[in-house]
Amino acid sequence: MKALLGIFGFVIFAPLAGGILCGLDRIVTARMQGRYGPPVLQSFYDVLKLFQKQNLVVNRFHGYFLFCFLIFLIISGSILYAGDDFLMVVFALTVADMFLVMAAYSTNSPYSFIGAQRELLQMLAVEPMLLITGIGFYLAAGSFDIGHIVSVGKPLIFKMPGIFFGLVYVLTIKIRKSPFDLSTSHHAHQEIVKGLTTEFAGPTLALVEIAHWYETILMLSFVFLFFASQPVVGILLAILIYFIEIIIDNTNARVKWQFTLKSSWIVTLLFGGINLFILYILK
Amino acid sequence: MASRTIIPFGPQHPVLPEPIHLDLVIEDEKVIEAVPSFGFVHRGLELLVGKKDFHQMVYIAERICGICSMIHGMGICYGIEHIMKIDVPERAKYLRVIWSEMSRIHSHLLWLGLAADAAGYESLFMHCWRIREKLLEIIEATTGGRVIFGVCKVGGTRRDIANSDIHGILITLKDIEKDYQNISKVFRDDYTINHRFSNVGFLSKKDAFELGAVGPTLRASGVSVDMRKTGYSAYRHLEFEALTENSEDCYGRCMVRVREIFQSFNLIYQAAEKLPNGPVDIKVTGNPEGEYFTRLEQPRGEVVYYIKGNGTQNLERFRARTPTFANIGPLVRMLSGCDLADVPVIVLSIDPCISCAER
Amino acid sequence: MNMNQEIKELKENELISNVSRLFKEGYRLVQISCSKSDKLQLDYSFDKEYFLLNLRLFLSLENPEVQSITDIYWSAFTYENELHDLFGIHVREINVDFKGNFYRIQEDAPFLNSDSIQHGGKE
Amino acid sequence: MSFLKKSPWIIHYDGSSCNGCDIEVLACLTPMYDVERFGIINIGNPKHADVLIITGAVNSQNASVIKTIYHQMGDPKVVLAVGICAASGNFFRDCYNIKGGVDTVIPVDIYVPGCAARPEAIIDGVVAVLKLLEEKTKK
Amino acid sequence: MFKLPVVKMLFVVLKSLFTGSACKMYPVCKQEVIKESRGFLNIEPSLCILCSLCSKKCPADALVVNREDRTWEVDRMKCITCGACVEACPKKCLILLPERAGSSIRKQKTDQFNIPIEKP
Amino acid sequence: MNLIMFLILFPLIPAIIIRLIPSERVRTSTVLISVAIIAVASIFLAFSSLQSGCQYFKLPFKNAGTLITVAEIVLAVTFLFFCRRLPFRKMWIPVIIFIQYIPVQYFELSGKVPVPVNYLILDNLSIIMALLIGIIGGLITVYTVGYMPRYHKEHPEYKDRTSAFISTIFLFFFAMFGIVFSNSLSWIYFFWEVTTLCSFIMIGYSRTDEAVDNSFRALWMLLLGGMGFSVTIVYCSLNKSIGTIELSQITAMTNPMVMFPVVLLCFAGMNKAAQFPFSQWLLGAMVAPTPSSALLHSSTMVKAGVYLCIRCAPVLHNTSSGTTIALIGGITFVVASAIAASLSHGKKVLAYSTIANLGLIILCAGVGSSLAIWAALMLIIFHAVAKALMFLCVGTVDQQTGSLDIEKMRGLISTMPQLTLMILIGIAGMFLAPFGMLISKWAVLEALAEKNPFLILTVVFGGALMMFFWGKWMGTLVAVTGKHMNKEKYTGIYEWAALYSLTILTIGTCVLFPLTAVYFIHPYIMTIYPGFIGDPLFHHDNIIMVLIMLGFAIFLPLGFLVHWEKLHYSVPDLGGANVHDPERFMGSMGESREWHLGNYYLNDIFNEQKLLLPANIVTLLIISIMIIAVII
Repeated sequence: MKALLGIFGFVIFAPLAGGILCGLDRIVTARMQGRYGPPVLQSFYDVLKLFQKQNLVVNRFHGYFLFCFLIFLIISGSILYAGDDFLMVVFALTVADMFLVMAAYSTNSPYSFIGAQRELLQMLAVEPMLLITGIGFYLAAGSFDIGHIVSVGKPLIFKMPGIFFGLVYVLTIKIRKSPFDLSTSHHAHQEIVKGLTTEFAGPTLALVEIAHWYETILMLSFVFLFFASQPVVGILLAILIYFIEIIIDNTNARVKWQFTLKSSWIVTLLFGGINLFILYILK
Repeated sequence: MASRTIIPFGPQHPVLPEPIHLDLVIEDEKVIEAVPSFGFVHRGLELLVGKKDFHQMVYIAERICGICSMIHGMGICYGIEHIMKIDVPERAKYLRVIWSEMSRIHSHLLWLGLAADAAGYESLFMHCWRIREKLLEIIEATTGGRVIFGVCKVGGTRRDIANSDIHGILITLKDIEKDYQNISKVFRDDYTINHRFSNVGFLSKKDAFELGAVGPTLRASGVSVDMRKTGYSAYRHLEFEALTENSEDCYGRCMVRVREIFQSFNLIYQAAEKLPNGPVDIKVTGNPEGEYFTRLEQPRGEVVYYIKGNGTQNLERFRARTPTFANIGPLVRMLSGCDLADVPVIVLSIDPCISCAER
Repeated sequence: MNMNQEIKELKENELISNVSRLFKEGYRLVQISCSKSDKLQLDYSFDKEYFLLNLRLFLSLENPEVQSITDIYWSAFTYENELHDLFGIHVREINVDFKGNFYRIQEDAPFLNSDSIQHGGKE
Repeated sequence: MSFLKKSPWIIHYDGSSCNGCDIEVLACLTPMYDVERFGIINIGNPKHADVLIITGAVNSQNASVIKTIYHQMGDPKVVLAVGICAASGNFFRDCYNIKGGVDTVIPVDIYVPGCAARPEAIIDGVVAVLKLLEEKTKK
Repeated sequence: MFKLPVVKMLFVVLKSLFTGSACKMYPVCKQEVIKESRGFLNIEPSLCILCSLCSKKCPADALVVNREDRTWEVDRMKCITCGACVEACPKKCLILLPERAGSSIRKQKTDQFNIPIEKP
Repeated sequence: MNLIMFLILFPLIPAIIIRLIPSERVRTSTVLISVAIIAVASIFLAFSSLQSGCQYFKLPFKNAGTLITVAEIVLAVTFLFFCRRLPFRKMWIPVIIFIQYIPVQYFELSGKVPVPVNYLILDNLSIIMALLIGIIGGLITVYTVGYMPRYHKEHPEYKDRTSAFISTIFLFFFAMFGIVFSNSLSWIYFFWEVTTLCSFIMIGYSRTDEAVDNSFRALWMLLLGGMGFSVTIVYCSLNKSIGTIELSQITAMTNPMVMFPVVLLCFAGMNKAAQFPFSQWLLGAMVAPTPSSALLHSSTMVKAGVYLCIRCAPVLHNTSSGTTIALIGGITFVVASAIAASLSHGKKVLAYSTIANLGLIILCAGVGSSLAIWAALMLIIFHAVAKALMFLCVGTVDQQTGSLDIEKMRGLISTMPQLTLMILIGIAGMFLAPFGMLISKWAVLEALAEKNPFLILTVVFGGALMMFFWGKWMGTLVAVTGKHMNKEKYTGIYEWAALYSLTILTIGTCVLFPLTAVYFIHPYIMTIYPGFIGDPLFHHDNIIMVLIMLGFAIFLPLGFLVHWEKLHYSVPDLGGANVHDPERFMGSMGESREWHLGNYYLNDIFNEQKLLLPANIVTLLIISIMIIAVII
């Protein structure tokens, strides 16, 4: 029952929270750039507008793939909020991302193709760290079950600071922020136009936006898990982490894929690996 | 087992404010071959000499390019004055220097912003342009236009800066310079900027010279060529050095521009200090007859105008060889072997002004 | 100021030897331009330490043709393609030959057909 | 209720302009003018864009590009011609390679005058566009 | 590897976050008018003598002077506000104002002025 | 018992029939009937003895040992016969044969080898393997019947020896059934060498220089593995504290002396499973016709290797040797995945992915805990099914388009929709949640999490790389190029039959994996680890989640059938440089030019040449150290 409640809450409230968070993000970003910025609800306006636009497609496959992308992202979040296996969350997330990549591939257009390649590279960069996070939770909390991880008395951050750092590092990739917004970015001043979303227009693009909200909330939930024993602090810290991501976004240029891949793997190996080692010894 | 990707890059492309097209052949994001294409902005305005008289040609020359408009206008005036042996009043010369240095600052700030944007550094882009806007206000207050200056005319300048205003302008400029100081440090030291600019678009000193690169592109490869050193207008009375960098890459080109902005501020201060009193223009009678190659230093580099008059109201030939045009050869050379992500950075590193290049 | 410039008239067959001599002496290619009067006047401008040296050639209006200097100055292809597109000058052996598609103008050689100015206006 | 006017995404294409208007269009995005207040993003991709901003006149080569971009945009869409080159071709209309204003290839909804058009003028144009967009969606 | 002044941008960014935006808020606030700005060509019809020097000097052919109808027209969609006409006008009846012309849905936006016959 | 003997010996009958009667009709019908019989027999075997735990069988007749010895000698002579035309500088290959056969034969003939009591074993592991061999191998054989004539039509330069090929396949079945049901090391050794012989014949099928080269490389590498057996047998005979050559007894011992033979057996297993540094033979096997690759990679040959390692797993559990073996598996997993990421040749990618997956299985075997074995068995099942499907699909694509290059498969979904869907299912089965491999990977991670965090690093990085290259491939397939020309119609009935069956099997194994786990795997693990109480994955709603995802994955494709209203078709964004043909753009030189897309292969980082040598050296070092350490 509790699990159902969690799933229900996630499906309903995650896009709302994610949308407002994105709106705030845009205001804060604008202020950091000396601009005034859009209204808070701008993200919702954007998505609603996209639903009113013509559904312009190259072929009818990518709409389907994007729909799957959204579904699996929701499934991934639902597993998390139902308190199930952490690894399963990551795997479902991978499936979701894979559908996004396939959607971009299926359009068979140069820019979205390169975007898809880069998205694959980003997944390559991110996935080890996410799995290591799961294993870290297992070693620190004794279970892969999120329900169990949440119920551990002390904040897990003290046991796994290295993994936390690694996760925050790759979080930048996942929530598509500079310096790692390789495959697509919100403001498309990029060498590959809009990357893998180049060919998505109108309602299909709206799906991507909504999925992005879900993804943001999901990623911040990962952060939250480190502070799960103090929910209020956890939420505040998750928001703080998001704020830090915004700052990083605004103080870094976009780097190249080589750097993204190498640095995130090194961080994963170094911080994640060493942290795992210590956890293993302590156990 | 890499496989090739052949894609078009532009003409409509978000990182390129102006249309330029490249056929890119890439392999794992490594550019194997890049063939540029032109003509999206080609208007053919050099032929307008047949329709417009030489006074009107000044307006047209200013609209070769909106960013370099001041020096385009100045170049054609300078050439015609030379042919007609007009001696421009000293004050006009100093005013021209002040405005052309302002135009250099605004152009370089614009470039810095665009380069940051091409590297995906949106906030830096915004801050560069925020500072630039302040300067544009001064430009507008003194010339009447934000981007098209429209102050040069044959025989002097069209407007004067009142001596009483100069003090206020200098104070504002110093404010701007202070503000800019922070930004320049970001360009100099920021890690990701270094990552994106260093060792990208390598152009050796020898190549740069032989391929006929001009302006910051040439100077970043360690060749000290700055047409202002020929001493046109009031430059002969001012102290400055041609700035060079030895890193021979995009970072060097960026640093040359970063430092030139300070130099330009300095030149404006010097010129304002030395600004003589007197008229700003003299009356021009008669028509030009003869030919002259004018060479000036634009923000983007050396510009060459060939002006040929035949004694009528209309010039016989007006040709502008703009810096971007000269930098296309080096650009093609730089592009081979770079990463796809570097393409916009490299293209921007020559500060392309396509409407200049194609006229 | 005129000391900074010099114009040297050449015959067509002297061009390559002169250009390669200048290349060896360390001149930088500044520009190649053309203007049309009763003949086509080609200017090859070179620079060395702020001294501008122009090599000037005259070509006839009928089937103008000139040898490319891209073997010496690699980047001269831009100028030479421009000459081809705007003036209809056939430049032999350009290293990067756009074959008349440098500017992709609808009419051929607008500068050569001087009357194109008159019907140029399109309201 | 039309959300189009709350979030018009623009694509900017530089025809044969002198850059003057282009940098002013860009300046609109920057701190002093910041059109993101109206939800405007320079999206740079015709498939996502609602407003096509064209500066400069049309020449024989970029006519097809402008047409392509226009046709790749999804309905409803509007075209904003910025600067007098985009309206009439300026004095370049006498040049051999210029076809004339933007309306020679695609229908234009709003013209913004100026050489170069001031950012304020462009913002005025954008505001006019927002009204027009609402009318277009109602149809 | 990481140079310390990576903090520089942080400083710039945080400063602008807390000092508020540099935005002029144009349509909400009124535009600040710089009086030297070349924005809008205007005529004092009473002074005009229909000499049509202005239209001859105009590089953009934006001005049409019709002596028969006694009208002076400017096409705002052609005028480049360069000021050539202002300089050419013998009667100093043309003036460049700092305001600017508004946008229009038509390609031509002609302002026509009738020139009164009466001359002082 | 009789059923086992039947399964082992029956394949010899069709092998001989097909070899002797060259008629194509006889061949086809023989194949179909035999395959049906084998499949039915193995299924029947499975159902009859699934719940009966581990059973051992003695032989009803006495002279079985002698029989095998004679057979081994015949085999050795056959090997030498094949080596007769070798150039002098390759004469060390026969030397290997001598070195490994002479001691064993000496010991066996002189009666020093202990005589095993139980010659045959039947437990759930054998049953799983038998099912894989019987069903998947059978389907591949059916495919072969349709494939070979077309193969020869395409390659008229090769001599048509289809009969020999198919009879070799049946010989292969004979050997494989022999391996999985034998309990005596000398028997396994014999069957082991038969598989070597079969793969040698298959690889050299086309008799081109390359094929012959590769076949000899396979021969010596595999013989090197066989050496592990001969030494083991000799050691077990000499060492009185072991004193048996029964595999079940050896793996049940707690005697530290047993470590040496077990490590040697694992060495043989890793060799056959093409782990680094012995991976080259499997790659060389690519020259053979596709069915043989499918056979080698999916259900037979390489699976024999991992089968042996899993048999040894209980001994390896919690030992340093086990960890070392796991490490080799882990290194193989990462490096092979990395190399696969840098390749575009379809079959090579498949080969490296096989090596990588086998590495994962070896890793599990090396860890040897109950959950690890659970994962290993799951991996074996899913890998066999999906890999067979992939190979057959790719072979079909190759026949229709004439290319194995992944790049050339761009837009295959437009030209070959059914086949593409099958490949997609195959690929999804290889790595994507909620399909099979993912469940196994999950289990691997959970198994390693409590055992060894270092090996986990290899798994997570290897897994990410695996996702990268499969993702690339999937994407390439689904790109819709708009060229609608159905190229599938030339595929024959046998091929379709095999492909559809395998597709259904792939999905079926995924959907039914809880049943597989409960009825096949748990009983087996309980025989080794009596304390095993079902696997920890089954708590909470994990199964439900997986099944929900699976449901989505299977039923969402129906979305294709729904025709979306109000779609407006447009052309790709080419930066405004579009021309009328959407496949072309306006190039720089003023001519329209075709745009072209090619995947990334990250050659700077992952490079076959760059990675192979260090990986081989490192693994070779590790193996040497391990063996030396065990001896000491």
